[in-house]
Amino acid sequence: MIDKTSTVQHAIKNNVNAGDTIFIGGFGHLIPFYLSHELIRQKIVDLTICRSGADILFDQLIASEIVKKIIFGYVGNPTVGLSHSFSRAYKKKSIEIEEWTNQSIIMRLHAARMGVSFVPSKILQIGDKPSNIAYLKQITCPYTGHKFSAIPALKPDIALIHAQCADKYGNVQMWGIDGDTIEGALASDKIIVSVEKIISNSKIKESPEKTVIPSHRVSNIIELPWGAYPSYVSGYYSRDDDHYIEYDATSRDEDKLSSYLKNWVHDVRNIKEYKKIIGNTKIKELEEGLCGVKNED
Amino acid sequence: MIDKTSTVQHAIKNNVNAGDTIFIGGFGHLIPFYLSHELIRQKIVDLTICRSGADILFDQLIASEIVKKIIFGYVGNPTVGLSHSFSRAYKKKSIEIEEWTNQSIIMRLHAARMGVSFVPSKILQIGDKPSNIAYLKQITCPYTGHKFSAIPALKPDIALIHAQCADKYGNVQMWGIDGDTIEGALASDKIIVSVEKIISNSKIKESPEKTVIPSHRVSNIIELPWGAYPSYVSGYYSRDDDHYIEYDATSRDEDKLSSYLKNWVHDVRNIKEYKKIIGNTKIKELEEGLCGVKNED
Amino acid sequence: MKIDYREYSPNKRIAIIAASELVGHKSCFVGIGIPSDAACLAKLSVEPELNLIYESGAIGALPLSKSYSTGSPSIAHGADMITDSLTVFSDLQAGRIDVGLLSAAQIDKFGNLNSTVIGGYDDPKIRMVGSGGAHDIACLIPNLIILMPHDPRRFVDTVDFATSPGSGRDIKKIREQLNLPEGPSVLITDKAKFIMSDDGWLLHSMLDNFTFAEATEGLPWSLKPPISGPIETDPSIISALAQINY
Amino acid sequence: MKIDYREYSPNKRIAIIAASELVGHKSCFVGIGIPSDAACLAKLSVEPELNLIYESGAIGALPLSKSYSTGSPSIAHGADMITDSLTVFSDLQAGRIDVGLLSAAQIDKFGNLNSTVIGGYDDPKIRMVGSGGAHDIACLIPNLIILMPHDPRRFVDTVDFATSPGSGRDIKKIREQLNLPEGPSVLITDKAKFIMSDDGWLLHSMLDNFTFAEATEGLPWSLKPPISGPIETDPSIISALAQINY
Repeated sequence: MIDKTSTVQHAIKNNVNAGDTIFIGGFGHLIPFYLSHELIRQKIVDLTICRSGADILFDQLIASEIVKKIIFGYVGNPTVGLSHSFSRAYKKKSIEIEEWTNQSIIMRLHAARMGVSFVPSKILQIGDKPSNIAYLKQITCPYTGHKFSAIPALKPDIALIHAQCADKYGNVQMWGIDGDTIEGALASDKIIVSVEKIISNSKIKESPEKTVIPSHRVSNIIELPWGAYPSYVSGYYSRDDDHYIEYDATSRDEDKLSSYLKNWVHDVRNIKEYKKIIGNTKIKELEEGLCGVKNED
Repeated sequence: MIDKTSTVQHAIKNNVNAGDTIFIGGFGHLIPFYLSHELIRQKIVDLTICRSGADILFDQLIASEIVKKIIFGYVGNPTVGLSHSFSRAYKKKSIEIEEWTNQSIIMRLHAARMGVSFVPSKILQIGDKPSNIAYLKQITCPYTGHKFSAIPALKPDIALIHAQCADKYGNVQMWGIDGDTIEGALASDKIIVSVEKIISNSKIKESPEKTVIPSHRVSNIIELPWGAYPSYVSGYYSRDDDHYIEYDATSRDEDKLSSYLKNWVHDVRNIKEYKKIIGNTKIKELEEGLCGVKNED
Repeated sequence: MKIDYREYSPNKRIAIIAASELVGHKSCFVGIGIPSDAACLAKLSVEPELNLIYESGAIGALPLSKSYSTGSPSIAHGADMITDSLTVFSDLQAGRIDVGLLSAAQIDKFGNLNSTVIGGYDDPKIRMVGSGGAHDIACLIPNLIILMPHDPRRFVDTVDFATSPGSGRDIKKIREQLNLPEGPSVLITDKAKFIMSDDGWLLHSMLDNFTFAEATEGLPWSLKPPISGPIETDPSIISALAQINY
Repeated sequence: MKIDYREYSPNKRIAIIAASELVGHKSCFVGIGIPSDAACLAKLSVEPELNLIYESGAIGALPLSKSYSTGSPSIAHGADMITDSLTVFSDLQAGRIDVGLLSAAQIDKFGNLNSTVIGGYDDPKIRMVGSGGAHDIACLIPNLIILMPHDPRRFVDTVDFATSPGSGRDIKKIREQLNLPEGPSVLITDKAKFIMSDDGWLLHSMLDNFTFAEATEGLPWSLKPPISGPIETDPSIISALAQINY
């Protein structure tokens, strides 16, 4: 089998092109911050980014002016507030949007994953939401005569995701909250995965039920411990809620946000430096603050 | 929370009615033999039974003349040969059939599970298969103009499945090969589950990723160790291939089959007797013959 | 037991009233914030059977500390099952989840909820987070309860954008044609409970010691006195409050 | 290395020829029996990259002992991943699996396969097991290889029932209109390899030391001498045979 391990630089450079549609994994849990920051560092532009519920990673990508369009169900800073970079870009009309709902984004990915061009759904037929999507069509069930919205497939060019572990061949293991991460990955043409830890293939075979993406679907595997910070990884470290809260104030102010991005993205040369910026105190606190979600590794 | 543990007699009596459509779980692995045999013992008739790939349990239910109709993708004795009781009933026209394919049965259950009345698929548009299903309709994608078969939802009244373990509230844990078992269970209105072992709720919460059906969907839980014999349970016992091979000769002959059913079904008063008929030698052999699929319990 | 509701913060009062509404339900689709708090409170008191279902895929958890995201560690911790969002939304669409709780930035007379924009969609004063799962829940859940802090700016005659569709005579007719459930039936504020009618919200009942003027202050809808006596709260709900840290 | 193919049983000869055909493929949809054996043999020799995918949901296994069911313990054992059948069939429909291997009771000139009935559908001489996943694979897989023991009764001009659709001029046209792949392109018996043309199967090549008469004996199709020299087998395939116990 081919060794698919790589560096974050090579994996992004060799697989992502300007203009690509990128699914970004992580639903509260397992958000691929470090891996996606590489898009900013490499200034890969005109991107369309998509997922159901998007948090501050989307805000950072938008603020970095590499995003042409977002396809989403939610974009904000959960509980804390709005995505200020998104709001600014939206008002300046410097970003295109395609606004769905969480369920419809997931069903769009699901249609692509199942290899069909649409699936029927009961949602998006009333209220003002259907008008968000000018091209949305209805379909009638040939058996019952019931009307459904036709949810069109969304097949991203590439998915960027973070998981607990993988072997070097690309068998990816994940546990804890998934949301639409696996759906989005399997819907995409290519998949790049950063993991907390690369483990042996024999370890993978000990619990094949934990494997969520098979090796033949994966383009590259990169070991990036703490790569999901400030989100969290079940079994490794907890969520830094404070970071999210502070980001609200930071992202309201474009100058402050520039400094933040310089510090947390542009100037970071490798994952060790990222961990250094997080700092030992915080690292210890988040390792201990797992809320009992135990390390099954 | 409600204690949903029950006896096999009560669970079947209280939940299954003559004329019901029943999804029967198990794909090579985890076939609910003992639980489904109770349908025969209680003589619950006019049943429609369904699943994608069906093996000798279907043959036994058909031979017992409680089945009005089968909805299936495959019915046989894998590798060994045909389902002789099915063949006989088919030729006598004493059974109705609705013959699909494995993928289309799974997609039918999936449509029901997703709460829609159909899903589009590329299959069942060429060859002689589409003519099996007189009412099968096509649908055109409103976005691409592509033609698909419209796979109608199949929503069983009840699912009978076997799993490794559950707590008394009905949180069901399963690992190893699933096939369409979970899909079929979640598609059904009611779910009855037999398990090798009832475990504590705190044990369930230790690995929530293994839970495949949440408590509020389950009607009854029954502890039936060896209830999946002669199929197998990962982590508990292996498949009795010999039993399947011998069943071929047995089921070719209606008299032999009657004795078999008397011995293995009608005369069996409880799961301990079932285990006794299997016999200690066989039990030891199958417990040791797990092929390395380890017991994670 | 006489309960002095004014002892409790507005958000806690909402959770107290909402907990009573959850009696008899087995599964509840909950979002983070007051909805999650209300469902936890019910499970700890009057409805121990209630299974909390989060759109992140966590089922059966009982988060007793503040959670920021529906995918937070506190939501995963203590879950009986962690599945994916597709499964949860599929269960929702299949009518397998009994009741849902929603909140929003704006609510109108017919229970339409807005979490998208204040102002025009293309030229908004405030661009908000969007639907998330709110539209989906409002379309699909058989029993929908809306929780809103009594902040008059958030109560309007017609929402700027109907993210999550409401109910009432006209919308119900369309819902029927589409085989969708009836939509929001109960609205809970920190002072009162309202129920949906063909003509919009009716004041159903108020917390003890709150006046009609207080319960309707600043609400733009024409409301008549409550059709029922004061809201009754099972004392176990009040006792359970102590177990929740928010 | 000179290989004496007659040393091997017919089923092993099929697996030997089929293994060569799997070179260059990364993922293979396999059923139990000769298809599984052939794929294992390829993985052990000429195509170590090949990921075996069973419809039961097991991926990455390498079953070296006889398996009776696609859900057998031997299939689960050693898997890199166990997912559900929906995922595997979805990958198939999405064109994410490279190659498939099928066998059947009957095959005809255009590669239609029958595993449903011998005789009429409503009044059959033999009622067989039905499609299983065979129809689905034949409709959807980008590269389809058919494996058939050379038993003349199983080779017919037109199958009694086309469970799994074939290819050739007319069917290919319909497949194109439906956005389906071309259908079966290769047929392997225990004596020869055939390839699909607009007009049906052509004899492509034969195993060394097998004659044209042997390779076509009892086949009802009009066949011309092979268009290519003897089938070449990488010696590693022969060496790998020893590792498989069937």
